[in-house]
Amino acid sequence: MKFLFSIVASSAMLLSSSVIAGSSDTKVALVPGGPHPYFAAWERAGQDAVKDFGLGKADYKVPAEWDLSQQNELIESLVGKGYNAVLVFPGDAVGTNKILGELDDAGIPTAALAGCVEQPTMAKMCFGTDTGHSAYLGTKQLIKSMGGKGKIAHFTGFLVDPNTTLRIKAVEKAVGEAGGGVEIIQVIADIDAYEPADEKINAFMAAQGGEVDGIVTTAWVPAVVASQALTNMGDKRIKMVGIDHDEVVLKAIKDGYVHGTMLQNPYGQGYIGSYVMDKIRGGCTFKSNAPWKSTAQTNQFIDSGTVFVDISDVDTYVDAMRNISLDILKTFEGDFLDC
Amino acid sequence: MNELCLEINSANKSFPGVKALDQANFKLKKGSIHALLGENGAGKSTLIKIITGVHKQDSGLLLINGKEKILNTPNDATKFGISVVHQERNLIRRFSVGENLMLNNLPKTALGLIDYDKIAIQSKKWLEIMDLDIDPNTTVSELTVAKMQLCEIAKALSLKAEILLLDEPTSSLSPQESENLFSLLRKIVRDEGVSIVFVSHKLEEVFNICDEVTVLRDGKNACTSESINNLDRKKLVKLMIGREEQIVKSDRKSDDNKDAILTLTNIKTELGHKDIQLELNRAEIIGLYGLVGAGRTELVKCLIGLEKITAGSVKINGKDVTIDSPKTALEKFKIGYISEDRKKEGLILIHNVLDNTSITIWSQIKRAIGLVTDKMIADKINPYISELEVKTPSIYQLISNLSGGNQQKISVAKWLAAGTDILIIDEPTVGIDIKTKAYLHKLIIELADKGTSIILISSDMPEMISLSDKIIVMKDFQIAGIVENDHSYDSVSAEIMEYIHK
Amino acid sequence: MRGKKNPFPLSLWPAKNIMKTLMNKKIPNFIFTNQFGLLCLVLVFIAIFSTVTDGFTSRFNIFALSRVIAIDIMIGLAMMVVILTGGLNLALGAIGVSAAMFGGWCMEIMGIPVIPSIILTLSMGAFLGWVNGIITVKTGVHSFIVTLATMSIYFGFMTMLTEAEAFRRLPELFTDFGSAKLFNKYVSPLLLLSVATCFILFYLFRFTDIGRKLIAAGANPEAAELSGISVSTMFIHCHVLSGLLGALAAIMLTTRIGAAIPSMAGQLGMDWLLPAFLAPVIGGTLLSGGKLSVFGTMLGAVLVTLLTNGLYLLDVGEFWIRFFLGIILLFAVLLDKAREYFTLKSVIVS
Amino acid sequence: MNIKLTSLFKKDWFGLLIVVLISIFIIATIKPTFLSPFNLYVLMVSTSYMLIIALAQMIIIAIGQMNLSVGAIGGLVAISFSGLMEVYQISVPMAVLMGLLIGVGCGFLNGYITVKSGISAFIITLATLYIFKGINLGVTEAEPFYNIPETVKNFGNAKVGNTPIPFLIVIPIVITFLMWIFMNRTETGRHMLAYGNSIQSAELLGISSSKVVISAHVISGLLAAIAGMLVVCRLQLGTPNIGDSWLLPSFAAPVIGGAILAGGKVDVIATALGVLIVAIISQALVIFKIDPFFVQIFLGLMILLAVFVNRYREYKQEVSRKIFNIE
Repeated sequence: MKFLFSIVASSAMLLSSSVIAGSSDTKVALVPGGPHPYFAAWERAGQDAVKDFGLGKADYKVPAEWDLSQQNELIESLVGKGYNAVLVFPGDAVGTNKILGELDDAGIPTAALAGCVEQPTMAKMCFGTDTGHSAYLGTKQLIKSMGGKGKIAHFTGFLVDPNTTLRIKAVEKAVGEAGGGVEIIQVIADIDAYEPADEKINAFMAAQGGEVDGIVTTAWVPAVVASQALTNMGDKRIKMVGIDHDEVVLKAIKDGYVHGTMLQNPYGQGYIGSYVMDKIRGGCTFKSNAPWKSTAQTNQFIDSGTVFVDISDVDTYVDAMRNISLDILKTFEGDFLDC
Repeated sequence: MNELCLEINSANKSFPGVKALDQANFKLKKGSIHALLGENGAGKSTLIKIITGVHKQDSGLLLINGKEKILNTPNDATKFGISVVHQERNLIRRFSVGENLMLNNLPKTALGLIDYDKIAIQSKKWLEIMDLDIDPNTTVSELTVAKMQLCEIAKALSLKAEILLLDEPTSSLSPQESENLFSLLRKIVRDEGVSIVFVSHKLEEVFNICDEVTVLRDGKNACTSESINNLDRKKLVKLMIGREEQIVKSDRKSDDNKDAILTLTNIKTELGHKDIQLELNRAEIIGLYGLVGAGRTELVKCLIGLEKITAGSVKINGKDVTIDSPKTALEKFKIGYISEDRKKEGLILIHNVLDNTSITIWSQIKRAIGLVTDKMIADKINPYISELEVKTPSIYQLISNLSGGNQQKISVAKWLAAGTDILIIDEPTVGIDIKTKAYLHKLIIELADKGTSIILISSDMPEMISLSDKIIVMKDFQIAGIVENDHSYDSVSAEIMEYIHK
Repeated sequence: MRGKKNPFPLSLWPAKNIMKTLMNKKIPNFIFTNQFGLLCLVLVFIAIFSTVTDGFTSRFNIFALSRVIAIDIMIGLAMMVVILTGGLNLALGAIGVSAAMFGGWCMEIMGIPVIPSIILTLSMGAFLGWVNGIITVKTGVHSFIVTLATMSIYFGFMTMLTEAEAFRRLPELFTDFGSAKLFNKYVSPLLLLSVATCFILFYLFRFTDIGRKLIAAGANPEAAELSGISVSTMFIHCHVLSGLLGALAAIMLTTRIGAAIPSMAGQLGMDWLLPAFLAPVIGGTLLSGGKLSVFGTMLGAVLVTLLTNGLYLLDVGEFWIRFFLGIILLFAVLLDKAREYFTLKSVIVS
Repeated sequence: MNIKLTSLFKKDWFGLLIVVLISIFIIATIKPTFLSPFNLYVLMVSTSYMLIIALAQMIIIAIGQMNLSVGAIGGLVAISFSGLMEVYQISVPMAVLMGLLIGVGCGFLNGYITVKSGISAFIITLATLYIFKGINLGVTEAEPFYNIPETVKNFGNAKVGNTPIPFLIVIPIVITFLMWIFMNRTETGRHMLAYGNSIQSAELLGISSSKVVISAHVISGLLAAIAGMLVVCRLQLGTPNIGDSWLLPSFAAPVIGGAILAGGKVDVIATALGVLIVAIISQALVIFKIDPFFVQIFLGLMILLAVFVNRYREYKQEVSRKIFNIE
């Protein structure tokens, strides 16, 4: 028993020395679906939001595993600890709605970030990359680089990830519009973790490497593993369009193994998301005629922007992302909120 | 020449509720084959356990070659040169013979790896002593039981054993194999200077090879190191079982209304029984007598459905029945079985008196939706607890806290509560104090008088003769003979002995 | 101090016993039982956490806590009934998820109304438990190995049949039950369901013949068989009951999440194994079988969930929680061995 | 000559070798790319660390126990190995050594507590599974370590000369050979098997059970550590969820290889062939585009089948011993 008491006592002191509180009492919790490199940018975005917008707190809290009940348990304990605004990457397009409803009953504003929940929902907004559109653009780029014909393979993320179904449909749509010259020979999903991705992608390359002409990856880890596989094989015949900004992918672009990558804007999502939460808690509400975009899941969608980066502008991608965020921030209050 | 290589004097050992060894002593001359005899419960197995270091004696000395030694673990015994060949073999069945022989100090090559050629050569030496011309690399599981046993003796020799203890060595050997074993034993005593403690219940073998005999009875020495030539079969048997205590003259009127409640006709079982005939009448006590390994408990276990009966018919009250499990035996035919192994098969040690006594009657006394409250149970079993004078602070007392005698009373009370028509009692008074033993005898007779038919298994001759109306003598899984019991000890015991040693 | 009455291993404290002892002022024997120790530990931790962290006693946290406790109790009970036989059920999570997905399929695709779907889900859980029981009993192989194999078989089949697609459009009546709030929004009805199940199981094991036979079969199979109990049937009953309770726990989890999701119990349903072992072992159920405590398991589950929630609130870092639970399980197991050693070693009353 | 052949047939691994050859033949005829250098390379890579994981479990099965924390030890060593190199810039050989030490430490803990407490190793290693995984998560906060030194990364992709054989498989092959020597030619190895066969007769021969159990768990921990580090080289980063999926395959391969879970009978070569069979079947599923989750069902069925076959063989022996042969 003594062992447990010592832990409790020491952590109590830790509590008092938390981050210096800003003027407003908004405490935002940024909660991803599980541990994943994409969300690393949220941590910095939260800290910048506290500095720039004077928030009480904007902390990035990660569930130990990709498991909806663990995400729910974490969110519930965070609310218990005093966080009064929650930005969440939905662990499940419908499942997460349940807890968002309960948070709303407790007067806590919530929003879906980087992935949307299906309507009807209590989430104030869905702010993220239009993943469907982004996958569509990426596939178009791939088809262009393949000269309009050939066989492609599509590697994508967890089946529980709400964006996965959007991405699969978007790739099919883009291939459909290519006039029949292009055909999807295999879709490998549920491999957004390193061990399964490594096993499945290499097995695929070994078995079907010869027949495939192009690869589109719409999830971070498969993009990294596929770029690595192509680099190892030294194969420049197979064209590939990746996603996100992992150095392995960027290096492969520079070395010419990968045609390009579709950037999303995790930093902007975290930064502007926290800003919006503070505004909502400050009493602002969304305009009835706000210029919402709509996707298959929701019609309260705000696009955090996506940009295709290839060998030409691979070194300047950081500024590209930053500019997009600043544009959105400048016009956000005017377009969307009346306070 | 004949100084003593192993000596135990005035050893005492008692277990909860019973005194297993009372001033027992044992003297083994160097280079001799010494028989250790005694019926079940005579303390023979306890003495063996002390010699082999499994148990430590409460008091008394153990001397090896004249020097006192303390054996804390079986390992110490091996170190001091005492090796044992148990009934259930101690060889590693999946290893080769050679490896088994040399396992505790395997010869190594220069690199520190096992050198199997050296093993073969070195083990060959020991195998030849035992006239075993088998290739040391064959795995043990391919050998016959006899060869396995000879390997085990070879292993004991390789461990430089001076004293070799053979526990019922011929129980699964054919007569021809036994003969081969005996000639080898004589050879190794002569050539290797080994002395042998020979434990067996087959008296003809004892006369065949042993020089001296020690007999135990009720934990005391009936005789110590008696030379074999001034003993004959009759005298030896008398030493083993001759007790002059008066036989409880039961005033059971032998009413001769013979309505057979249970009849077995030419029964064969999966375990090897052959043409078993048995007829149990109402309110009759039949005794099943036989030495260890005669197949009595096995027969009863087939009867209550634990093992399969392969041929023959079982009739209850004249009707043909098949009993497939103890559950059917109890619920359909009201047959109960009090096991000989109280601790493992009779009682649940971590549960209390209430549960253990009522385990057989829960389904009988349950009310709507299976309700069985403690109070309902207490009302049903308390009369039996008091009737049997079980000494326990409360019915919630854990069984493991009761004495051996009280535990046995509970395992009887359990079946009394169930109200069985046929009750099979297996070795009821082994390791029980004299007072409780007499009490249990009186109880068994009362039960029979009240109409319960009883099959009594016991290797305690006086108990058998005082209680049973008819005694069936079993030998090697068959019926050797049936003795009508007129309760006169000498004539009946002689007749039984006649069948046993036919 | 030999108490006047050493309680039946199962009972927390029959009412009349407490009244009697209070009257003659002797310390009730129940003080020494494991369950009382647990109760004190739970109260101590509630006191600590409510003082140290402010959010602990908030309505939202209590409600959330009540839901997690409800599900952990059910999972603990489902494993307890198999530990009773001296065995283990590794496939508990897989059975729960497969049953819940089957239920989701019934409700969403087949449009079967809620109540019949729940009954179908429970019977699917019972069936999968029955399969575990039959294989274990017929082959005599230790139930750990059988359930290790069936865990991956059940989970594999479930994922193949549903192509790992969640059933998201479940009827409102079903999903609302998960977020309904009672006692002015402090407690979830799921907790009442779990506590009710505890009482039912307490009644079964304490006051019925089947229950007593199950415990006897677990304690000493040979003695039970010879006393007219069909031990193999009893073991199969335990596995069926375990499957049933596992399915019930999965239904409660589905109402809470609002959707039947293949990954609700983690990879191969293995996330359930920690709470499933912790609650019964802490609660005093002997791992060697034959002794169980229903309320002990309940208190074990409460203690574990309380600790996890408290550590979350204390900002000790949610990542260290699994480490603490591992330590607690190790201590509980060592305690279990000491307890077993103690009961058999007690003094002989001749 | 035919004595040699018949004794060959009785060996477990001979039957398995036939199964492996036949399955390769079938798949290769249907899909020739199965034998392409790149495919063989991928096959060997996935077999490499699985082989060591199977051996880590096999040695514990040999003494009649089970080690559930194999994956957790592998994961803990993987992140410590990569973490030490990234955060503290520890040199690769030093990091490898420390990784092995952690593995040995975890193994020793498992063995020591099992022996001292007398509780079944299954329960102890279940508790240590969560303890080791807890430390892993606590240290990494579920964030992988990315920048692994180049030498380690290259080793992960390097091939032996221009053959499709990856360096990754060289270590496991050496270890398999060493394990064969250990199990069949060293005294401790034979003592472990004797202990697994029957604890009572082993102790009667003066074999100390604590020495046997602790050394078995230490070796198991060491092998798990090696497997963890190989996976880090392969994935080019140290991610906390390495080892999560190891439990089932670690049992399947030895059991397919004829190991008796009650202890006393394990076959190193047959276990290796068991790993190969699992790898070939998983690879075939990808080629024939069958649902990847079928592998789970396949592993479960194989364990049940193997256990039934062993149980039936034991039952046969038991019955023959019980019958009183009086002829």
